[in-house]
This record gives sequence, structure tokens and C-alpha cells, in this order.
Amino acid sequence: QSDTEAMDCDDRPFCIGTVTDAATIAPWNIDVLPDGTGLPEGQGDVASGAEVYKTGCAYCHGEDGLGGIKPIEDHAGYPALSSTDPTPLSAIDSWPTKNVGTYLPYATTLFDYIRRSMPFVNSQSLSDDEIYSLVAYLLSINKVIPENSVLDKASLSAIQMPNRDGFTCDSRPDTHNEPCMGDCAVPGDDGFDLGVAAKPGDDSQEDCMVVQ
Amino acid sequence: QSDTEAMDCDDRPFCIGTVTDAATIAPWNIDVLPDGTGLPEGQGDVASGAEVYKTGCAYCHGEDGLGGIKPIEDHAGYPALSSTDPTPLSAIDSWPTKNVGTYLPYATTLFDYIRRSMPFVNSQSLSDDEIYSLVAYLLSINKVIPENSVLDKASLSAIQMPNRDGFTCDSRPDTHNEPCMGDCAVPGDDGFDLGVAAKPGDDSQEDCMVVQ
Amino acid sequence: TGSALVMTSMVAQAQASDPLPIPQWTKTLGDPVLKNPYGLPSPFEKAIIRRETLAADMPGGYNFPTPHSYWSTTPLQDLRGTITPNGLFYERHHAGVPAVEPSEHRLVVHGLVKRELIFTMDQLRRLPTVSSFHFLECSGNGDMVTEGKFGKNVADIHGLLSCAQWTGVKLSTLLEEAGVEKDKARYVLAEGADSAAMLRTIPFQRAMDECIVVYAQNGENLRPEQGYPVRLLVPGCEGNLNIKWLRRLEVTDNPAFSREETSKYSDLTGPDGMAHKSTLIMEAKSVITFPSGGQELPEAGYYQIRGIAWTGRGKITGVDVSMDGGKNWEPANLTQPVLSKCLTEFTLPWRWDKTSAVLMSRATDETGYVQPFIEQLFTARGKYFLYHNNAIQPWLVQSDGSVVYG
Amino acid sequence: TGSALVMTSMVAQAQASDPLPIPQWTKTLGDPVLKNPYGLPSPFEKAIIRRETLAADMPGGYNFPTPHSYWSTTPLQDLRGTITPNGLFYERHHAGVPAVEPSEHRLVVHGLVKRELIFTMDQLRRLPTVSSFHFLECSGNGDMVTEGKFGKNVADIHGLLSCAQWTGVKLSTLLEEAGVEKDKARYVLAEGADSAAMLRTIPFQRAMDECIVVYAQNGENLRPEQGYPVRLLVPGCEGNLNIKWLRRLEVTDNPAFSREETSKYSDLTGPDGMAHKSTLIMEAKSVITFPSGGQELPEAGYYQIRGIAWTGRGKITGVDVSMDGGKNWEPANLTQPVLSKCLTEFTLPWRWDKTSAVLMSRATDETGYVQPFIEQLFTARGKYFLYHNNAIQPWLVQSDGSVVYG
Ligand code: HEC
Ligand code: HEC
Ligand SMILES: [Ca+2]
Ligand SMILES: [Ca+2]
Ligand SMILES: [Ca+2]
Ligand SMILES: [Ca+2]
Ligand SMILES: [Ca+2]
Ligand SMILES: [Ca+2]
Ligand SMILES: [Co+2]
Ligand SMILES: [Co+2]
Repeated sequence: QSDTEAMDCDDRPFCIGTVTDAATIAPWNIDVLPDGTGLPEGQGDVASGAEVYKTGCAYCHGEDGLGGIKPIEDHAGYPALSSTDPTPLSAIDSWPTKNVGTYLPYATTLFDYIRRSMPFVNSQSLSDDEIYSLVAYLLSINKVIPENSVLDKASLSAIQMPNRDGFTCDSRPDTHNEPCMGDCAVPGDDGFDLGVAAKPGDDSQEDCMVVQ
Repeated sequence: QSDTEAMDCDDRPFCIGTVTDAATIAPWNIDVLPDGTGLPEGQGDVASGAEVYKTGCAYCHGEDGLGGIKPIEDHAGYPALSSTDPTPLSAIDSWPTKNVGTYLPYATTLFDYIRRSMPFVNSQSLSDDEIYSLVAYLLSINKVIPENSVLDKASLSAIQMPNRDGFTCDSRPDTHNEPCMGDCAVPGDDGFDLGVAAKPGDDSQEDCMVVQ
Repeated sequence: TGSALVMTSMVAQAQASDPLPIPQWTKTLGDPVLKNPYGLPSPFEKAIIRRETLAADMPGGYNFPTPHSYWSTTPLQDLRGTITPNGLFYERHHAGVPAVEPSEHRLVVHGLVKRELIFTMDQLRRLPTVSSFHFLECSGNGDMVTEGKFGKNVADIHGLLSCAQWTGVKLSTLLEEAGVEKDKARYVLAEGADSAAMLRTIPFQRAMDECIVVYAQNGENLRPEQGYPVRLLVPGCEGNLNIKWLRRLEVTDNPAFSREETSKYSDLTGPDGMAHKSTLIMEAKSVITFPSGGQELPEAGYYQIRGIAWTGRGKITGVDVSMDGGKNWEPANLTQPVLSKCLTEFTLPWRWDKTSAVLMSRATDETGYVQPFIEQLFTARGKYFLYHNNAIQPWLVQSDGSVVYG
Repeated sequence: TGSALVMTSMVAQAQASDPLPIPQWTKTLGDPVLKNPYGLPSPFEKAIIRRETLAADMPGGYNFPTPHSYWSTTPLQDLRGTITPNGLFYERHHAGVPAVEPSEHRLVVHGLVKRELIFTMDQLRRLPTVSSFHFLECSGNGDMVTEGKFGKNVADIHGLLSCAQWTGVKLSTLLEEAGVEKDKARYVLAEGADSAAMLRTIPFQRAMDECIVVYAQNGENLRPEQGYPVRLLVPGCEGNLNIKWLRRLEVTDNPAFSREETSKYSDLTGPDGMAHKSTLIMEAKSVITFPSGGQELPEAGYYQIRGIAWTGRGKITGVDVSMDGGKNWEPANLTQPVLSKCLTEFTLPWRWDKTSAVLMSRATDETGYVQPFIEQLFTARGKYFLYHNNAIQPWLVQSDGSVVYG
């Protein structure tokens, strides 16, 4: 096979860029989609996850995942990974603390994020089994799955997160302001129309993320 | 007189910028125009100029003003202020060395330049008499004025420089190129029209410097 | 210099009768050429830098725990025109700025394509280019206001915003080169090479129509803080989507729902706790940069009100300015040319008479959308919304000339 | 990086079968925000700087005697788009770069005016602004070619050229504020505060219509090398006219005929030794920046020819490119928007088949003027002309891929 054939030049606009394959790309192809596409082989249970968490994560995210470690005084602490109230965000009306249990629509997001970004100072150093166990542990302390859970590709893909219905598509613009030029009302005046609560967006919004 | 009156605010678009006067500005108002406007009181002769030149200028511009001192090897030297051929530039056809005698249209330019820029490392340090004497010396060694000249405001203004008629106004564009796209001639080909020598510009060219 | 105007006119007036001195710099040689082969600002400009917003100005743990997942602000109140010089471009990182070696860096294009491709930087630079001027803004810009914190100046409140000329290759060029399977493709996932390995989902049509894989910023190669050697640019869309240190583009039929598309960077839609999954576009916004918070007017008289406006939905068509807290408005002048998805400068002459005044600006874009008051955003989205705060910014000019949040 | 393209595709091909490694920067935290409050380029960009043209490349004493009256060049062959980042803006000084203290600096406006005025920087900054994009070019750019010397690359030959967004106050605003006597005024003299105290004559109509007293460059305050804190900008006109470290503007009825308008910066008009007194305008010019001298094509295949074009007479209307030494030409694409008296980027796709080729570009501007060959300039002006060399620049791509002067 000549270089040109390998490059597939006859079929390409520019023939710039080297042809490769899935095996070459595999170490970087780490994304996990909501339907489980991208999950590796492997498994992990809650207890193992608790161990990994204790040695690798707790010193930032707190012993019970309630976070709050503040390396800089007057700044926020490292984020919590759990909360004391497991109610899905869309079901409450108080200042929302978005976190793993109350907010994520898909459990795969948790796997994907830990796989690419954590631990913070040494990312992409966990084994696939460790990641499964951490996900199991974190979902357990968030009261999403039972303590005796064992997660693998199939079971993780099957998890239904509590807040999975808590999202709609972008429905902005969600305000309507008249470009009044003179003698205008301002918010607080009787004559000022504050508008209404925005309607939810629908899946036809062209930028929307819709899982098929 | 109130601050506002002193500022002349009623008559001004913005009233920003502080009103001042000629006495305040005088130390910066150092330009000399071709008709002698701006020349200070004072005078200087060739011999005095030769002395000032010897101590303050010669180590860069050379003992006889023929320049050539090269502080950096492989670079040009400091410029000459004279040459061995006093013919005005517009009367010769060899590689022109533009300098004080052969090129300047006005002697006032020489006064103005020395006053604002020289000596190179300590400018605006010469007295008015010293500048008159340097101008006398430099014009003398350039064979423009006799060695016994004494220059002052009136006599310097009256000097007629040899190259005073050597300038015309911008007459560009001075080339005409067809944007040929195919089968074009290029310079060197018979079919390529190199154009003609440019006509002199006339004083009506809108950017032209014309002395009234 | 900086933002503080000093009362120079009276001082100058007093000195007006003294002959002007000749400063030392007019009498002695200055620095030689190439003193700085790569030039730097004057030492007198050392206050004009990127900054953090001080914890003292943002109480309550507003600032993030670590300088590696954090930001720094552009001193917009000290800039003019619409270009942000590269050294002052805002930062927002999630694992600090990686020291990427350009000769080692690779960009992979794969997924629903006929051929998977790897590009080196040299290969990317050979492909046909586009150059265009665009702003970048973090969707969190101004989020503290929604939490009842206000900051001192434009940098504090709106400083996660910058603008430059970007040059690179259209993403569609890379996808066509890979033989993208257009009938199946619905999204393109973009991923970074820093240790956060940020992942975002780009809708396929936007990827093909709008996106640029850029490597130059205001003429020179990208700055490390802006993603050297290559990043994604999605004009008009939130900064986070514009993946820095871009290493991978995967054409997919499903979105990622990454952590930065769910846990963070997603917005509550209303009081019921529901949220938007994707809010990519930065809506029309403007802010007066002078007179603005932290600045001071030295005397009564003429001033030029100035500011910047921008929209992710194309061109700004107008900016109105009020000097009385929103009761009456005047249309400001827009500096030409007005470019799409780019900062636009606006100016308006004003005479200050030493009475207090609330100044604000209100942008309109080509869709007819008008920049709202924050109360309208709270009504539409509930009191807990955080991102995409494009509300009108009021500044109070006090009778002593000092300017604070209005 | 820089200008040298390495043969990466074959190398990459050989490595294509190995799984991609995870670089260290993907596994560890990078630099924190605000590591550089004023940001700098990547260390891997350290070759992209301003330079002098080496004496070895310009024999015969071409370079000036002292680094204080000298220049440095912009590496145009390594830039993209049309903006020159401030740190790479070319220099041309006559007494080095003065360290002007902005609080001490003054601008005097006097002469044929109703009231003489002194401005501080704070006062200048209050006045109404304009912001616009313009190139600056030294009229000596490319002068070595007229003397039969050629240099190696674009920077050597054309590097006294840069472009930025400039913000300042119109000169007409200052003159109207001073109550300029329009019936008597014929010129405005502009003078600098460095120790050369450069003096130039500005024609009055051009002063009123075109000139800007600028203090900002690509958004931030002027760089010292570009005249901090304030300079004159005369769009489209030779760099020397754009007086840096501006301290004085005098309205007069007669021109100065300063040394930089006579001894230097004036041009022979023809073989008879006559000269022009004022040649202010920079005429239409273009240069291919890739492939250009000193660069190398690694293999046969697709390349994007690119370059820049500009004119002091308004907008560039077209750039034609020849790949066969001027026998046949194709119109290049102009990156939009095309702005008046500003750099314009042009691009053209090309496939190289490893045969030698002479590339050149030819600009046309809105007046219909077409960039000439140098032989035409020698015919029009005589063999001794020096300044305003806007001739077509040929590059020879040799069969081994290396590019030299054509
Ligand atoms: C040195 C500190 C540190 C360590 C150790 C660490 N993290 Fe984190 N973690 C962070 C920071 C900081 C963030 C927020 C990053 C950001 O938003 O850019 C974070 C975010 C997270 C999040 C997202 C939380 C949310 O609400 O979106 C998860 C999940 C997480 N970490 C899990 C882990 C796990 C599992 C480990 C151990 C394997 C771990 N972290 C170790 C600092 C740390
Ligand atoms: C340390 C070196 C140095 C000294 C001392 C010096 N000069 Fe110069 N002179 C220069 C340089 C360099 C230039 C060219 C400057 C430029 O073009 O920017 C110059 C230019 C000139 C010119 C313009 C020449 C032309 O062809 O346009 C004149 C006239 C001149 N000098 C006169 C003087 C006089 C008179 C003195 C003493 C009072 C003096 N110089 C002292 C370095 C020096
Ligand atoms: Ca190739
Ligand atoms: Ca994948
Ligand atoms: Ca004043
Ligand atoms: Ca004068
Ligand atoms: Ca394949
Ligand atoms: Ca007066
Ligand atoms: Co958003
Ligand atoms: Co000229």
C-alpha cells in the first residue's frame, strides 16, 4: 500500500492529516455517553469505593463527602459530593446546592467526570475498577443506590437518576423589554412589566442535547 | 477673573485643556521656519563654530565633517556633514550622498535640527550663539558661505542654499500597471511597458509644503 | 493613570504661568531598539493587569477554593476600543494552564467519520484559514449579582469577557477532511488536553456552520491561558464551550451530558427547580466602562460616557444610555465597523453638573432582543438562577464624583 | 513552530499504529491563574520576536551606526490575520525610547489659534474618542531592495509595518477647542518629546480630516516604543509623520521643511536628481507571507498561499497572485471586513507539485492604482530612489521546498 493510498488522498479535499484507527485513539477516547457508550469493562462495589475515597478523595471532599475543606481562608471549600437532603433539585424551592445526587440527570456523567478529571492533582490515574467503585460509593452516600450495590457497565447504564426529568431545552430569550426612550417605568414602578416565568423549552431547539 | 472666565468656557466646545500663553510655551517653541520665523537673537562666526564642533561633534561626525566614525563594525558610520563635491544634488547623476550642502533647500533647517537634536547624546544643551556658530561653520566647510561669515537672525534667513530649487511636490502615482490576468508580459519582455520618468509635481498637490 | 482621574486642571492652571520645563527624557537618549525583543507595557502601566476579585469584596465563599480552578479578570474599565490585548485576556481554568509542547500536541478527529485523522500543529496550520473578531465571555460573568454581591468595578463584575481577532481552520474543514457522515451526525464532542480534560457537546449544525479551530489570537499564536497551541472557538457561545488545549473531536449521534453540561454551567429555569440542559448562547449585554465603579469624576463639565456591548446572536444594532436611572434614554454612538458576535464600543457625550446620577446602558441586537433589567431575569428564571446574567448594569455617580454600583 | 515546517506527516504516519500516549500536562495541574498578571507568550514561542536585520544579510553599511537611531522588525511571516500584537510592533526611533512619565507629560496646542492650550493626559482622555484600525509603515520599508540588497525573509525586507486598533481624540477636536483660525491655517507642526524632538509638517486639511491624537493601541495604553503616552496618527501616511511622544502642535501658515522633510525621508523624483519635498502617502502594497523567504514546504500537496495588502489611499479592492513569475494571475480571497488604510489579509489555495515556482502578489486599491514592479519604479524615479518602495515582491519556491527571494 503506497503512502498515498494509505492517506486516502483521492477521496479527500486536502490530504492533510494522518489516517489513524480506533486502537491508536483508544487511550484518549474516554468519554461516556448517557446510554453507557464508552464505559469500559470492569466493576466495583460500595465498600471498595469507600476505601479508595478515603485515601484518594476525602482530604479534599470531606470524610462523608460533605466537602467544605477550605485551602484558602475566605474562599469557598472544595465542593461537596453529597448533601444531607437527597430530594431532587427540581422538587424543592430553596437555595439549590447542585450536587451529584440531587442534580445529575445521568450516572454516566459521574463516571465520565471522575475518569477524566479526578483526583484533582493527579487525574487519569485511577483504574477502571476503582472508578466503578467510587461511583458506587458516591451514589450510595447520595442515597441513589443501596449500600450493597456492585456497578459494572450494564448496571451503571441502567441507573435512573432522581433528577433525570429535571431538564428542558433552552427556551431563551425569556425576557421581553420594550426599548422605551422617554418617561419610562423601571422595575418597582407599577407601570413596569416584569414578565412571566419562562416556559420550558422543547427538544426541537436547535442546540439542545437530546438523547436518542 | 473667575476660573471659568480664565478658561474661556463659554466660547469652547468642551472646556477641557488649560489656557496658557506664549511665555509659558516658549522653551518648547523651538522650530525655525524657512523664512526665519523662530530664529532667536544671537550670532556666531565660523571660527567659533569650528571650536564648538571640535569639542562637541567631531568625535562622531569626523574632524572635517566627513563622518564615517563606525561605533558598530559592519554598520554605517555616523553621517557625514559635508562632502568633497559641493555640486547641488539636482545637478548631478551619480549615487547621491544627500547632505547639508548639496541637499538642504534652506539653511534654517540646519539651525532647527541642531537646536532640537544635537549633540546626539545631550540634545538641547547648546546656547543660541553656539548654534549660530555651528551653522556658520558647517555651511562654510560645505562651501555655501565664505569662511569669514558671521551669522545672525537676518543673515541666516537670507542665505540661498544651492539646492533650493531641487524640490517639487509629490506627483505620485507615478506608475501605471494594467492588472493583466493571463499571458502577461513582465519586466524584461518586449511587451512590458515600463512607463516613463515621472513628471514633477506642482504646488497645488494638496499635501505639498509650499512656503508663502 | 489607571481609573483614577486626578484634579489636574486646577494644578495645571496654577502652573500655567511658569515656563514649561524640559524633562530629562527630552535631553538624553532613551532605551535602544530591541531592549525588549518582545515588548512590554510602560512601567507606569503596572496597575493595568488581570486580577482576582478580592474575597473582601465578595464575602461568603464566593471565590473558588484553588487557584487552579479559578479565574482572573480583564480590567475592562481601563481599556479602549474593542480589542483586548493578549496579556490582559481573562482566564478561566479548571486545572491550571498546561505547558503543552506544540510539536507533541495532537488533535484527533474521529467517530462518525469515514477516516479517523490525527493532526499535528504543522498540518493544522496548512489548511485554509478564517480570521474573524469575536468576544469570549464566561457564562458565569456577573453571577455574583444574582447572589446579592456586587463587587467594586467593571472587572470585578463583568471581567470574564475579552475580544480578539482569531485565526484558524473551520471545524467543517476538518470534518469534511475526515469524511463526516452527515446523515448520522448529531453532535461533536470536544475535549481538552489539560488535566481537567474538559468535555463539551457541540450541536452538529453549529459545529459545521460556526466553529473554528483556532491557533492565533490577535496575530500571534495563542496564549497558554487561551489554550495554546489550539482551541475551539464557538462564536457567540459561552466560554466553557470553547474548549482550550483541544485534543479530540468526536462526531457522535448522542450528546455527552458532561459534568460541565449538568452539574455546572447549566441554569435553573424557574422557581420550580427545573434546569436547562444547554444554554450555549451569550445573549445581548452592555456595560458602561466610564464612568463606572471605582472611578472618579474630578470636576463638573464634559465627559464622554463610553462602554461596550455584545451579543451571541449576531450584531448589536443599538445601545441606549440613561442618565437618570432608566426613566429617560438616549441612543449612543456605535463605533464602526460593528461586527457580528464581537465587542462593539459605544459612546455618548455628557455634561456632569455635580449632582448624583444613575447611569445605565441597554443593548439591542439584530434579533430585536433588548437587554433586560435583573428583576426581569429573576421573574423569568426564579431567584436561584446563576449563569447568563446579562442584566443592565447601573452605576451611581455621587455628588463628590465617586462612582459606585447603582 | 516559527516558520519552519517539519516533515511531520511521514513521522506521524509511522507512529500512527502506537496507542496515543498521555502527556504529562494531561495528568498534572498546570500553572495557576495569575501566574502572570500581565500575560506572556508560551516559552515555545520564544523565536517569535522583533529583530534587527543582520549586517551579514545587508552588507555595505546598510544598518545604522547606533541602536538609538535604528529600527526593529515585526516577524510578519509568523503572524496571521491583520492585527499586530503590541509586543511585536515594529520600532523606528531616532534617539531611543524615552521613559516619559505620563503625569508629567504635556501636549501644547498653539500658533494660529484663539487660545493656546496645554493638555494633561487626563484631560486628553476625557475628550470624545475615535477608535479605528490602521497600519503604520516606515517609508523606508523595503529600501534595501532599491540598493540591490535583498535580505532573507519578510521581516528583513518588509518588517517595518504593523497594524493595530488605535483610540484617541481627533486632532480637529483639539484644534477646535483651541479656536483654530481656519482662514489663516495652512499647516500644523507636530513635535515629539524624545531627545530627537522630531518635527514634521502636517498639511492643514489632512490634520483636520484625518489625524488622531492617540493614546491606546489594541485596547491598552500605548506602548513606549509606539510613543507612550500619546502620539499622532496620520492614517495611511509614512510612519515618521506619526510623531511619537507628542508634546507640541503648532498651527502655522508656513511649513517647517524640517530635517526629516528634506535631508531624510524625501525622495528623488528621477534621474535628474530632483526630489519631492513631501511624499506622505504610503501607496498600495502587498506581500506574500507564506510561502516566503526562509520558509520551507515539506512535501507536495495543498498549501494556502497567504499574505497582507494595504494602501494609504483607502481600501484594498483586490490582490492578484501569480505562481509563474507574473505571466498568469488569479484573484485571491480578501478576509472581511476590508478596512480603510488598514492591513487586509489575502489567501489563495494552491497545490505544489515539487517544481520550482515564482510566487508574487499584486494589490489594487480603490483609486484603481495597481502595485508596480520595481523596474517601473526605477523608470519613474531613477535608479537612486530609496523610500516608498511598494514594488511587487517575488518569492522563488525551489524544488526542494525551500523559499528564497525570487
Ligand atoms: C486536591 C483536591 C481534590 C482531590 C484529591 C479530589 N478532588 Fe474532586 N474536586 C476537586 C475540585 C477543586 C473540584 C471542582 C473542580 C472544578 O469545578 O473545576 C472537584 C470536583 C469533583 C467532582 C464534581 C462535583 C460536582 O458537584 O460537580 C467530583 C464528582 C469529584 N471531584 C470526585 C472526586 C473523587 C472521586 C476523588 C478521588 C478519586 C476526588 N474528587 C479527589 C478537588 C479534589
Ligand atoms: C554621539 C554621536 C553624535 C554627536 C556627538 C553629534 N552627532 Fe550629529 N548626528 C549623530 C547621528 C547618529 C545623526 C543621525 C541621526 C538620525 O538620523 O536619526 C546625526 C545627525 C546630524 C546632522 C544631520 C545630518 C544630515 O545629513 O541630515 C547634523 C547636521 C548634525 N548631526 C550635527 C551635529 C552637531 C553640530 C553636533 C555637535 C554640536 C553633533 N551633530 C554631535 C550623532 C552625533
Ligand atoms: Ca500530510
Ligand atoms: Ca467516544
Ligand atoms: Ca478642565
Ligand atoms: Ca513656532
Ligand atoms: Ca477506520
Ligand atoms: Ca493668547
Ligand atoms: Co450556558
Ligand atoms: Co515620504
